[in-house]
Amino acid sequence: MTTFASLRAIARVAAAAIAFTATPAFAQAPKIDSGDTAWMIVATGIVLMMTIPGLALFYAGMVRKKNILATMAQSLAATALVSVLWVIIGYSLAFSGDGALLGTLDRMFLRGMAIDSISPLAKTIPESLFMIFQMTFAVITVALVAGSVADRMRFSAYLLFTALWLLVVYVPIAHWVWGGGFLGAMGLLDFAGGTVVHINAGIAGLVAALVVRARHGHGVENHAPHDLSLAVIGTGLLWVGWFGFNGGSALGAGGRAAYAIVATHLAACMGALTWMTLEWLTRGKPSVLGILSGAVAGLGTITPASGFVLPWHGLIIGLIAGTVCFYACTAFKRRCGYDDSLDVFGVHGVGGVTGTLLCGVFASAAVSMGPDAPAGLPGLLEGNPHQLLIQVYGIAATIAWCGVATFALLKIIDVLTPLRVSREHELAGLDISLHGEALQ
Amino acid sequence: MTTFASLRAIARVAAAAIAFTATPAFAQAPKIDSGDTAWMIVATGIVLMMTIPGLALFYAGMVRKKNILATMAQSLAATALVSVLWVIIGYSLAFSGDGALLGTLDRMFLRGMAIDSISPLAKTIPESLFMIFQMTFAVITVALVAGSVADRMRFSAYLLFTALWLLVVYVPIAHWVWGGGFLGAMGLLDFAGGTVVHINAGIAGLVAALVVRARHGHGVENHAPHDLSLAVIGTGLLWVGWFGFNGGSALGAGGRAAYAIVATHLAACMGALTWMTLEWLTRGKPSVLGILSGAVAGLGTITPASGFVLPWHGLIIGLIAGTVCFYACTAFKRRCGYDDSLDVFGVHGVGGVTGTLLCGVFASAAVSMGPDAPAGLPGLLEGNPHQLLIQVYGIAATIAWCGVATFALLKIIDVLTPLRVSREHELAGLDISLHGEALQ
Amino acid sequence: MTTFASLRAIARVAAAAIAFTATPAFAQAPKIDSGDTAWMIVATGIVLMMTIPGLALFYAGMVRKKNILATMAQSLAATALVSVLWVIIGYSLAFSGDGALLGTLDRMFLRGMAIDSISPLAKTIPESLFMIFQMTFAVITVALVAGSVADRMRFSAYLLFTALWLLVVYVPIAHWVWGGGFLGAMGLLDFAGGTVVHINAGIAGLVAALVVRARHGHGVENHAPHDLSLAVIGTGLLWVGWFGFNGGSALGAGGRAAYAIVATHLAACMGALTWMTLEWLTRGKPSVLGILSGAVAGLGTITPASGFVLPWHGLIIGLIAGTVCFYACTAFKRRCGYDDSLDVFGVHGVGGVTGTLLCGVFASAAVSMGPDAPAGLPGLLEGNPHQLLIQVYGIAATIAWCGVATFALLKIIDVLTPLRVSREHELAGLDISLHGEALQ
Amino acid sequence: MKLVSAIIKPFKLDDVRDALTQLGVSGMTVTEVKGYGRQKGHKEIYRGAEYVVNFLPKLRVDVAVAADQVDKVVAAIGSAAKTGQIGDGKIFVTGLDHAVRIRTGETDSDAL
Amino acid sequence: MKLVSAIIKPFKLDDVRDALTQLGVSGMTVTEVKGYGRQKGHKEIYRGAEYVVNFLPKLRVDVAVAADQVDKVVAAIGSAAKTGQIGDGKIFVTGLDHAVRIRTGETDSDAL
Amino acid sequence: MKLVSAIIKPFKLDDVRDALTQLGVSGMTVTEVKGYGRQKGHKEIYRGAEYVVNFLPKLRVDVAVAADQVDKVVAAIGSAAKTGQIGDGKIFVTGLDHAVRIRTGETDSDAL
Ligand SMILES: Nc1ncnc2c1ncn2[C@@H]1O[C@H](COP(=O)(O)OP(=O)(O)O)[C@@H](O)[C@H]1O
Ligand SMILES: Nc1ncnc2c1ncn2[C@@H]1O[C@H](COP(=O)(O)OP(=O)(O)O)[C@@H](O)[C@H]1O
Ligand SMILES: Nc1ncnc2c1ncn2[C@@H]1O[C@H](COP(=O)(O)OP(=O)(O)O)[C@@H](O)[C@H]1O
Repeated sequence: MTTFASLRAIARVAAAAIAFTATPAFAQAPKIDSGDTAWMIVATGIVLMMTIPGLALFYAGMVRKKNILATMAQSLAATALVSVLWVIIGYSLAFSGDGALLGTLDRMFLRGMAIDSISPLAKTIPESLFMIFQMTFAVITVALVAGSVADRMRFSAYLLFTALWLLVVYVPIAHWVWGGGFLGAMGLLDFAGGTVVHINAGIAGLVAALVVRARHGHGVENHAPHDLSLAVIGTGLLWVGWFGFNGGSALGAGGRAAYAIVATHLAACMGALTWMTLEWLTRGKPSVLGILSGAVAGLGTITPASGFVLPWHGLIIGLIAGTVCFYACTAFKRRCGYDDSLDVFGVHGVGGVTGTLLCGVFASAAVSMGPDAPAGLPGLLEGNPHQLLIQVYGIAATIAWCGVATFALLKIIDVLTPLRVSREHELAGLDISLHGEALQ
Repeated sequence: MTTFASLRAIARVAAAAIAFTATPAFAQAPKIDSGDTAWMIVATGIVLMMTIPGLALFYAGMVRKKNILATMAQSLAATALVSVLWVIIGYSLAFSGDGALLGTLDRMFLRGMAIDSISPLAKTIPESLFMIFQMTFAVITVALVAGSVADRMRFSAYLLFTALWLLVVYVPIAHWVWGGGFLGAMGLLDFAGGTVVHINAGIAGLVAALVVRARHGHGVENHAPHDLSLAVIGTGLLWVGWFGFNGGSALGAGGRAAYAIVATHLAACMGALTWMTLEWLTRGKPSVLGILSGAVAGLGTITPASGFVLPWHGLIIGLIAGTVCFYACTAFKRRCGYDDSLDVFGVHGVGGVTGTLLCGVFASAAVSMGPDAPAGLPGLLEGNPHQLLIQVYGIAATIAWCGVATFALLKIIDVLTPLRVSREHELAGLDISLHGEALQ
Repeated sequence: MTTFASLRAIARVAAAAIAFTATPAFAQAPKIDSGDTAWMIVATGIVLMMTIPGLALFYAGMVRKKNILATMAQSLAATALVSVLWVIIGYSLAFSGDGALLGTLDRMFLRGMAIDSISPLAKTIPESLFMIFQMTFAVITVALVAGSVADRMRFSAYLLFTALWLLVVYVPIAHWVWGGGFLGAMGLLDFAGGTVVHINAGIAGLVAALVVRARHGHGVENHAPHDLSLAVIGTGLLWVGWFGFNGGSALGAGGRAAYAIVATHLAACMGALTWMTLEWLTRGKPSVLGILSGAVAGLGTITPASGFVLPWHGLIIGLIAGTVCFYACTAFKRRCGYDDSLDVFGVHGVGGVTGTLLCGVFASAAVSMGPDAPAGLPGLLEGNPHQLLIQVYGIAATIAWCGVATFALLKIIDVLTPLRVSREHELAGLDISLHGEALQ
Repeated sequence: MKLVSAIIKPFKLDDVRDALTQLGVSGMTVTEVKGYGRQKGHKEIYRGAEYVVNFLPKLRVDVAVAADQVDKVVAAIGSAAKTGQIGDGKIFVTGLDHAVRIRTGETDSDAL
Repeated sequence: MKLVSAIIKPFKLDDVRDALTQLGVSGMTVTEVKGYGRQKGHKEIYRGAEYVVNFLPKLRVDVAVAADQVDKVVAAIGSAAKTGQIGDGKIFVTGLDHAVRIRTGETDSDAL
Repeated sequence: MKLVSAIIKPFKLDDVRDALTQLGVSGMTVTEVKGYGRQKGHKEIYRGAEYVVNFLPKLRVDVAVAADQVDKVVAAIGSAAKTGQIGDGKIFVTGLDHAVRIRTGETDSDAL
């Protein structure tokens, strides 16, 4: 493990990259561009669509009939709760000021964000738009976590966890990487959230699955999905929304957004084909669930790299993503025996780590070349091994803080109110027992 | 009730606002901007998506299995029928010419609308785009009404009602407020349709529910939804589409659209959290249906205010919306005993009135400041009580005309063809009896 | 049938139109415009959404419960497989170089497509964006074909067919019409894919239905859809996505895109109303399936004409589309007795031919007037009968090549691996027998 | 004791339930079934293919009753479920040797 | 009269119905059920968790017939539903005291 | 032979199945049903309308057993399905004249 000291050097080396990740246009004078704004408004909308209804459907489509509505309720409530906390304090702590560890309180309740304010982090769109675009990232990251404890977590405990985890885990890490914090300053390359979003959600999911423990009948009873067609709808919307997620992280409508979208789409396609093939070979039949899982694995894995690599790299990254995540969700998970119900760790955690590393490998200077990085940001293949080191450090920092803090939060919450429903409620189903509703 | 006379004065005071609501760019020379056009094309698409499949799903997800397809058929048919009538005559009567009560016939069949025509009401996009954007508003308003008479109205009567209501109720009111009519001229602030869309649909829904009378077994039999997951998908699409609805009403891609979208999203979130909390307290369990209803209540209520208030006002407006609509749909409705099946009145009618009033309270000059309103348009809190008076007048005018005309139309139609299916058909379900289909 | 020779003349006459179809901006210097780019990114996203989840839902909603997942799997796999092949070689063969029959290999693996490359075929957006926009067209065309052999084709054979058909049928025809090939050079007017997409898919579907033969119990057993609500969601997303499909084919955000979208929407509406009316008259009840089919018929039929005709022409074209396709899918199909499960031929084949002809009839010079076509491109009604001749030739060429090649491919594949599942698997359902999954 | 199983048209369930509660029958079990019989479903033309829907949705209502109540129950169901049109359904009566209320262990008529 | 209840594999329904109509049996009632038995479902690996699907989809076909027809009916169903593989299902025959056609009030064999 | 039909609370299925397999009962058939009885569903307030949900989801478990096994089976189901709360359900026992295993044609007790 590299020491902080030794990294100072690297930081200098990678100086050019400072604050880059989030600001494609440092030099140019801030001015709202209607085209960039048009694209970012839409990107915001479709990233919101990734969570509601996208993720709500994706997750609900993988659970049993009796838990479908409760699963959707988690995505809905997380969206509402996270958004409100984001404008109250989250955005301010994450994206105002450039402290190494945390931002300032200057933007609490959006204070001082005028109709024509522009953030130094996004020079061609209104700051209010940058704020809500980033909000949609916080929303889906928090919502992703719930998948690992599906079918058994109490709704009240979930809400409490959602609020605390956003502020204690997501907000600081978002600041570290994108808000002017130490990881961004160090030159960590994470275009749209390999560390902030996917590793973060994946590790939190794993910890939660271990703390809350396995579902009744795990590995014995049939927990097959009730209506996978919901998951197909969800995956379709996630896929399209991911264009806004990765393409929108270019913060404008130009060649880089287009490049990111092509790489993203190709990774999804190769991920799907790879998982499908491996399952066909090992299980004898390619399942729709497998195709969906592979696509999402590809999408999650390409995320950090999407705006730094060449489009066709998406093919390679998708291939690797499909392979690694397939084994993480099957052989590996079975060996370990933890019950990550919807494979938040296997897909997002493992995919996030893989993608953040591959970003350090494939990063191509030509793609990131710009006013702030005249030379562009090369990766291992272009002769910059340092970058890989920085990526490893960023991954380690994220895992460490997310793991520890998530564990602590869950233990604290468990003291205040049980994390898990009663056995009777679990058997009867969360829909009826938590929400007093059920699919007829 | 203020008299027309006394309002003359106010009209003069509010002169600056004339025609403003719909034209953010009076002064500037008309020129098509690709960024504004890009955003408005997308806004049009996602507002259409609000109705099909959004509203179709939202409504179908709240009815019993036997009526799911018939409910969807209403949204589909309304979309087709309203769109055709809109290009034939609706748009022309609503948005060409500035008569106090009605427009002209100049644009019948889009006559004279060249590929580069620009409407004085939208200076930076093609008129054909402005026309279809407004079309999607007419479509969803008409489609919303059907929810109050779900499970019992005949399809043929519904089609007849749809056509007549569009022309007799929606078109004139749209002209009054946005097309150059007397309410707009008077300075009524209605950014995206508190009066034109929500009060209009809510009042028409209430009248229809009373005229068509309650469903068989109302308040006795179990009318719980068959598959609420459809309503979750619908709400997600409505939510995202609302960005186009309110953000698109800025008619361009800039700070005001971003502001409107942030306010809109926050109102939806607070509405959802509020309704969820109140239901949790009163019923013991927070239902998914409640979360959805709260979100839609927040969205409907912020609509008229979205482009006139500060983003964080969305939090307050959402809180009020969730509270008021919750009681309107439960305690109040139960006391009154009318059968507004899917709460068109409780959510849209009540929410529309609330939002139109709150717009007059929270309107912040800074948001609307522009070429046409150099001083901006302040509300009560910024020391302009007149505005609230104008809002009250606008609400009253809308309720009066909509209420009377809707009642008259339904009575007339009932003479031509029964509004309601037979008891046998109602029990057997509308899907099989009206459309000869059913979910298996 | 006109001879190639005699057509030389026509070609000269229509010279002005050369390469036009795909390049609205020949003269102007290539420069990336943020507004056009914003719109085209979104158009790409929503056209992808047409296939996943749009088409997946539209098709799955029309099959029986036991085949829902398998039907969705086809759309998913086609998306992934076609996309990968497109970047490897498809795009290059279709859109690089202007050979009469096929393009070049210059763009294999996107070679030489820099972040700021611009295609001569789309002068204001990045080439990588033009490439992925065209990719989404290839994806949906291939995915459409599967509908005609739903409920009985083996997944492995389907994948093989998908890959081969893309390269042997779609890619060449796309080049002929849009990539600089002989049909475009001749002046064929096909704005968004009457020949390339709809006739192509329709003819391939018909041939496949004949080769694979009818489903067990066809015309005797009840093959009614299990859950039409899925088809409603799918149609809604297809409809909205079609704005990107036809509006995006203007390759920029301006008056022409708006015109195309209005015409598209009107055709969908009239198609739906027409089919609904005809079914009401002939069957006694208007089915939701009929409304959906009519809308899609209108959308498919307007596609080639959308950017060449006046908006209100959409009303006439939709009316004709609804009528012609209704009879093609009912009386005509019943008489012929082939089993085109989901009416790919009846809707897309017949609609595509109708629309490509009507485009030659209604084309209005004013709409296409531009740097490359100073005089615009008139159709029959504006006194240019030649155009209709060219349209006929384009249709004939497409049908001929697609018919022959599709037949040959299926016969070859059948030798390698059976096209059809066993009777037992067909009865048990494809979900469980091919994918080892099923809706519970 | 007897077990009365009635196959009825779905929309008749409320009427049947009301008729039974009139008689003081405190419970019943309802199953969704598909019925094949003389009642031929509407001739359907789906996507151009013509066929007869011959499995129609019905409900099966099972009621366990004391032997002396059977006739009353059968009569009540019969009149409540009747529309007079083909497809109204059937009532089947079979012998019931033994009944137990799981909660209490009570048996036979006490269990109903 | 007798009530014949057969538990069959779903995709055999058409064959069974045809076999019964051959015998002039004019009606039947079908219920979707889940069967547990010797036939152990395919070993499933879902999301890495391995388990056996032991409740498999089956159809239950109920046919009320006159006593003298029972053997023919049982034989017909038996051969129509047979694949020879484990899980083909069972045929159960129970006594039927009484039958009523709701529409007409006809009873017993006239009701079938 | 006898046919034991138990109406149980859905979440008790696993317990009942385990209890039966304990006894070496090799098969059963399960049907989703809706039950009406003393157990009145939760008072629901849906969209402001108040009503009682009186048809509650239950499972019907059918087990054909040899006559001498009936008591053991009934007892096993009774204790496995019991929560002691209202709505636990019923167990009905009816006579079974005849049973056939479709696959082999074996009859009666050999068929089970
Ligand atoms: N022999 C039978 N065994 C079991 N169920 C039957 C039998 N005959 C009819 N049924 C059931 O009764 C229902 C109605 O019977 P049908 O012949 O259609 O009309 P009707 O009740 O007027 O004679 C059928 O749908 C089927 O569910
Ligand atoms: N004892 C039983 N009681 C009721 N149903 C049974 C019984 N045994 C089996 N079944 C039903 O018969 C079906 C087939 O039985 P199974 O033992 O799997 O194969 P086989 O019919 O070849 O013996 C089971 O799925 C179940 O529905
Ligand atoms: N007379 C009856 N005939 C058939 N099923 C019955 C009868 N009475 C009750 N049941 C079934 O048993 C279930 C439980 O009965 P209920 O009276 O609610 O509680 P308990 O079993 O504690 O007496 C009911 O939901 C219903 O399915």
